[in-house]
Amino acid sequence: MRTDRIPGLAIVKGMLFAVRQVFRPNLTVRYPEELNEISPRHRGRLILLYDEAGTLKCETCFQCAQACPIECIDMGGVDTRNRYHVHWGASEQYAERREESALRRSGRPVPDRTFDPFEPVDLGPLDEILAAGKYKPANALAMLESAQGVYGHLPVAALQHMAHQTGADYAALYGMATSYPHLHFEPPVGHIVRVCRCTQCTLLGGGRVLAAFREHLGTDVGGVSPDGAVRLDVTACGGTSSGSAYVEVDGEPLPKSSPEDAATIAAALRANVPQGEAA
Amino acid sequence: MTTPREQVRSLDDPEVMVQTPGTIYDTIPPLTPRTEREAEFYDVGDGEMLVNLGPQHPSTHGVLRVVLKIDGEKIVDLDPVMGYLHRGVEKICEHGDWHHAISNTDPLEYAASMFSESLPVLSAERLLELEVPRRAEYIRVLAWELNRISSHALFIGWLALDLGGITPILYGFGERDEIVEMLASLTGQKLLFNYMRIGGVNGDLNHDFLSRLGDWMSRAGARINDQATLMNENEIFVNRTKGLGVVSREMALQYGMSGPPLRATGVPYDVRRAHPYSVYPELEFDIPVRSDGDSYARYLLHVDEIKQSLRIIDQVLHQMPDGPVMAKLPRLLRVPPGRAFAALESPRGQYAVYAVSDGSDQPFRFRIHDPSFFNLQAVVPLTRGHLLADIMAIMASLDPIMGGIDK
Amino acid sequence: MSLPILDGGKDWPQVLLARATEGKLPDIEAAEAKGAWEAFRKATGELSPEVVLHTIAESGLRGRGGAGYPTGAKWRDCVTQPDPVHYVVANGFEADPGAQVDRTLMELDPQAVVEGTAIAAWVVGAEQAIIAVSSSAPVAAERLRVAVEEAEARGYVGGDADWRSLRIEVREVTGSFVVGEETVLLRALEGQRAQPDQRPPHPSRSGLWGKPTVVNNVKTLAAVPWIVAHGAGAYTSLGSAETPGTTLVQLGGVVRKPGVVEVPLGTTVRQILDGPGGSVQGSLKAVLVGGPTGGFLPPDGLDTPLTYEDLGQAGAVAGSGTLLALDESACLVEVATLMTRYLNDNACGKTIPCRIGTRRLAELGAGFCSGHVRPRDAELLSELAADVHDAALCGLEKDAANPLLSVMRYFAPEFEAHSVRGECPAGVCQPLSLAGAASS
Amino acid sequence: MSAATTPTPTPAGVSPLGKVVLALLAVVLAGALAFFLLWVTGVGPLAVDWIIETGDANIEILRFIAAATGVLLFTVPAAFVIIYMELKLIAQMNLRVGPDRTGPWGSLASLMAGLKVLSKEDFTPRGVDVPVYTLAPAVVFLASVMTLLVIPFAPGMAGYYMELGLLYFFAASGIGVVGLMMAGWSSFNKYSLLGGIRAAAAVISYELPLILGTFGVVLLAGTLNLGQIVENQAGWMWNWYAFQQPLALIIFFIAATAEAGRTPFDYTEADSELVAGFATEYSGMRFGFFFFAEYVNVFILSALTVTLFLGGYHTGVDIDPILGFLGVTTPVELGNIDPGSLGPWLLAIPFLVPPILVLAVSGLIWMVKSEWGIIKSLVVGFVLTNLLVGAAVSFWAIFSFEALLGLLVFFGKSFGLVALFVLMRATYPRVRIDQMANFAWKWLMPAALLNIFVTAGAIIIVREYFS
Repeated sequence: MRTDRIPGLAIVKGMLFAVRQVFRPNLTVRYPEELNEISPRHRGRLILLYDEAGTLKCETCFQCAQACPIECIDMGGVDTRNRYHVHWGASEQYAERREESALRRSGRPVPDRTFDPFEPVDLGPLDEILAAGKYKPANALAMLESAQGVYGHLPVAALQHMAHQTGADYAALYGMATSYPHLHFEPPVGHIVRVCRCTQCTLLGGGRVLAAFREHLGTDVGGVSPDGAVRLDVTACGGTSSGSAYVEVDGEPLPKSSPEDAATIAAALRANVPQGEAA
Repeated sequence: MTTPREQVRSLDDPEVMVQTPGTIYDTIPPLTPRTEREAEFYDVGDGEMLVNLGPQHPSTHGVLRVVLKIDGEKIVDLDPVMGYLHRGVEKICEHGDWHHAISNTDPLEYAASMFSESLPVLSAERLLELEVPRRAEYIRVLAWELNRISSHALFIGWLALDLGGITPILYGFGERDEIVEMLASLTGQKLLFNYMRIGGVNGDLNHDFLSRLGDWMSRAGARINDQATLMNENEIFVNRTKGLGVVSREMALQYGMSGPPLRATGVPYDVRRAHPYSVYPELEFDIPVRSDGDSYARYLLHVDEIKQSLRIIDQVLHQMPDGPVMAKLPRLLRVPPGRAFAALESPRGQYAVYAVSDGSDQPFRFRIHDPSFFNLQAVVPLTRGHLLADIMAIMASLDPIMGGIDK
Repeated sequence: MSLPILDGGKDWPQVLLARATEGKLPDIEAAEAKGAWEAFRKATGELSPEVVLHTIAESGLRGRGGAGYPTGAKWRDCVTQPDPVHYVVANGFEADPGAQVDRTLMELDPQAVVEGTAIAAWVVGAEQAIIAVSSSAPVAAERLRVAVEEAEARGYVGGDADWRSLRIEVREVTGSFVVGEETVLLRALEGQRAQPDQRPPHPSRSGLWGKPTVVNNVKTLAAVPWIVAHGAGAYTSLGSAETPGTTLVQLGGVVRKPGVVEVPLGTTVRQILDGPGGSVQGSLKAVLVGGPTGGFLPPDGLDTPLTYEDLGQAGAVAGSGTLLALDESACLVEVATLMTRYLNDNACGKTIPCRIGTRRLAELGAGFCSGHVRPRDAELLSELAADVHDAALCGLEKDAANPLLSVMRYFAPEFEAHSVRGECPAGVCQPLSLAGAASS
Repeated sequence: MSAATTPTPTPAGVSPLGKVVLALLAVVLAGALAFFLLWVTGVGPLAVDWIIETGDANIEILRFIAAATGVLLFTVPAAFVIIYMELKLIAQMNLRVGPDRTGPWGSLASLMAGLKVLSKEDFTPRGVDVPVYTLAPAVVFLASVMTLLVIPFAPGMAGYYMELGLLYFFAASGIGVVGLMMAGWSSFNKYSLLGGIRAAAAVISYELPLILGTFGVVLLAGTLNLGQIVENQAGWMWNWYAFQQPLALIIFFIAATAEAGRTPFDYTEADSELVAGFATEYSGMRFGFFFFAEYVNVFILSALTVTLFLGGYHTGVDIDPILGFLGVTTPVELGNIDPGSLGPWLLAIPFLVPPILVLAVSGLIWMVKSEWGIIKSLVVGFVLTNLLVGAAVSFWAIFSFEALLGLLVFFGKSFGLVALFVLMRATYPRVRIDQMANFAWKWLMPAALLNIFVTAGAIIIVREYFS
């Protein structure tokens, strides 16, 4: 034992020092009562980011939101087919996220139509449909179809009401509706143009006719033109088309179809001129 | 010549089969030894026993396994096994662009990530011959030195904890938390800062950071002095570390050690002085050096270095110029082809990178030189013949970080 | 809207369309006169379910839905399940908009389909059977319902005795192309989101509502009564060795006589085109076999017999059983791209490679059409196609890349024409503005 | 469910409290009935006589059994108190708060730890020598508990006044180490083997100085009976053997820390080297036994030090002269102080003593809980003092004043020493095993022998020349 100085002195000094520490204020932050204030530059918060090119890094495909066990993922935005998706999951993950849209708070101008105030809809008939479906999410498809039968389309208010009543998550219902082409979200339209996309019609130039319609109606297949006049949809000719692609406008098939005809028809329909004169 | 794959004998080979459990001394005999050193290590004499220290062990500073051949308490021989934390960071860096390399090298030295993340930054700037604004240089030095103090505070706490004292580690963490909270207000993160950018830093000093720095400077290093009073003269601590794991000058240089373990043997090598980078030449600070090279000297060295870092921080705060914190960079950064070796002095030694660029936006090769990789290798000669409890003291004093070693 | 029935070759047997009476609404008396429900009476009367299952297995009957899984094995797998509740689903949902093969069969001989379903349910011990029909074929659905009512009237099904208490229900399903897939159809019938499930477990183990379910194409079930009536040996003598029996094929495109014809498996594409099809008007450029997920065969490839294996090697697929003859006026690259774009629009989006992969394939194809071609595009296309194929969760994704791949395989010069010389041999391609593809 | 009929509050079954009351009622009725029957048939009185008679016959055994159960029951709460004290003290020294969630100021933390350990599954790993493995914790725990039997807590209140009390003490505590080695050997794990062997090495090198250290006291006291040793230390503080045997105290204390495996020498379960030493493979209540045994050991060794060196339950203040000064003439036997004889001072007691006590207690609370503010600590202090005084007075009423005072003093000293152990744990690193061994042989043993010679010599000289 090195004893160039009194052997025990340093140890005793250490012990006295430790005893003195007892009376100094302790450093612990008692978590639930006292909160450590987070610096403004804190990077731990889940906020949607844009990549360098300015496009959304996320396609709001919902897979992560549905997979999240504690439903803490709060997401909203527009998908590649320009259809808005809705919010999902509890947003009280961070105490200060009381407001509805994390995106609006993140200061990024993202069209968030879902949270535009949707006009109320008479929910009477919907309640009967729900009662018929015994409020079971398993019969969601049947209920959605009958709801569309009643309202002509699936209004947001109806979907919200159905979500609350059946307990199914709003996004699940919304996702269900988007996976069936015959269910629509846009209000019923005046005119419907249906183009056959079978291989026979494609061979006869169906692709170019459809492209022309897309261009002039300003929407993709299954969508409605911005002014809400015309819906572009799909039909099946069963391989009987001959000469040119099979196109139906408001139910009656066109004798022949070509990209130029498509342009004129689209323009006419949008101008809401009865189909007769346009042909 | 049978490849190693064929040498592996299947488990139902009777010779490899585990004898009936219950006898404490049976061990699964290793594969047929590949090298003669392994052969000599694995034939266990009578009275000797093979013990696994790690990979899941309370005091191996990360995931390191050391196979000890012990005779009672005495360590006859040891064979460290590393690679448990290996993720192939160098290869990953080749697939991301230079900006990705920053966040890839962040977790290498996780106790002081400001240094390991500066590797791609310094090497890219050297290849680009980019002139970094002076204010950014000063902010970098400030961030480095703060991180160095927090890392040293951790080191002292770990050393005491490995020797059994449970109070110094708390004081260490008290000091470290204050510094790390401060850096969080500057960089946004507490452990892996991701603050350095090629051409500067991520954000300028803000009021929140400066106010915290101000009131911390007033009682800077107070808690580390608390640790020192508890440990410096404490006979038990001194006995456990004095004269233990003595590293001679030649051995240190031969093993390529750097940082405190090297300076404890009397070699005054510090990258900030030997190959000056950033604005270090304009700052006065001296390099603490000790001569007896044992664990105790290494511990005292860390305490001295903290004082020097405080001096540097003082000077930096006074000389901080104004101006931008980021240089102008093209959106798609293509680093001109060429090779660059950039080194900096991390709390554990010389952290360096040999970066090769082929002109595209992705580094062609990103060879990382990690100091603890070389320092830890000294453990084998140092602990041979000592007792089981010494391996902790020696390893703790060499302050290895497994993240950096395994890369 | 319905195509004419062509009469097959000289010695081609008539199994499915034996009772195809043109025009007149087939009622049960006429059908019974021609032998309908006789196999059912014979099976339930004299034979035991095990014997019938054995005959079906012996007959080598394979599913006509496109995968070609042996029907006997599928039924046996379902029978052996401990769960008492079983279902039978007849898949009449013809996904390919350009095909009306199943619709023709259901409209002309609904009794065969109902009888086949009844026999299947009897063998498998199912209390309930569903015949799923696409909502775009209301006539077929109506006729099937009539057939079911007549069968109930006859007491074959719908009674209260144990095995006769089978209830057959005809359900009209609406959905996109992917709903034709086995598991997706089950989800649709359950009213869930139309997305495929991981297989195994195959529907024969856990299908509708998680119960063991036998899902067969209507063409497969329609052949069952004939096999039970004529015995397994008679069926194996028809068609080729490893795929006995016949199937319905629809001819279209530039062939002289388009229509639906019953063809024994194994006959070559050339025999079908020249025989019932009345050979091709003008010069034949390629034959598309199998609808949107099928593949293009070059003129010299017409000798490939119509079996699952040979078509597979040739890069095509039985699919919806359509044969489209193309002449020089068609630009294969453009058609293949549009077919891929159609598949992408109709994909359910469950797996990333299918939702994003097919879209990128379409964009690459459009790139070729419009001439904006990057150096590694061809290589990238084949690589991406392989990835989409490997990550397939359902049939659509597995064959999504067939069109483009087969065009690259057999019509490489056409690709070079587009990419290198930037002009289209068929003079069809202008810069094709695929709405999504070009602009992103 | 129609709203028309007014829903009568049907009793939804008896409320839980009701159930408890009913049960108690049943028990009481049964007891009364049994008593009535016994009394009526005349069997009752006979049984009572028989019980009294056999009781007298072997009162010794009954007393021993009572003492043993009392001791056993006492150790567990003592261990809880010590664990809580250690958690709290070390926390304060580390500038931490320590447990403060379970119970006021986290006081139930150790109790919760005990329950948690109780509820964990004690899993027996494969390849373990099962009989030895299961017996080890029992041996360790019993060894440390048995030793409490002989320690005199208060005058007349020791488990059993044995003639060879000290010898019994060392014999019992020796078994503990055997338990450690059993645990180390049987759990088929190299680390626990090392832990077990280290425990053996420690015993060899520290048991001797521990025992030799006490020889000085034994020589002075002339007896091994702990009760007698404490009696010898009555009166003023300097009668304590500590002042006559300072070196022995130091040797004994250091050897005691090694014996208990406390911090400078806690190599048996050195967590940074041997993971958890001999207790690595134990879980659930078995680990709990080791854990309790360690803390009971600490308490016992500090109790023994107090008994041998610090005057057991004596206050160290000779009460008689003070009473004389106060005008109380008759030699006062603390038990029956005649209030009248106190004279004017009698008034002082009701007015001075309570405020002083309250201020003292609340001062203590205020120091520990600085953020509570003065008023709150005063209130809490007041409540606490009332409780303490109440408990003390009631204890006094039951036993006697000396016993009460003795007990308080004894516990004060013992827990003071335990606090010293805890303080050492907070500030010391661990000593290496070879340093520990040669420190024992090269320093403690010679010192102990020297002390024995010196004491023996002194006794002879004093007896020969002065008496």
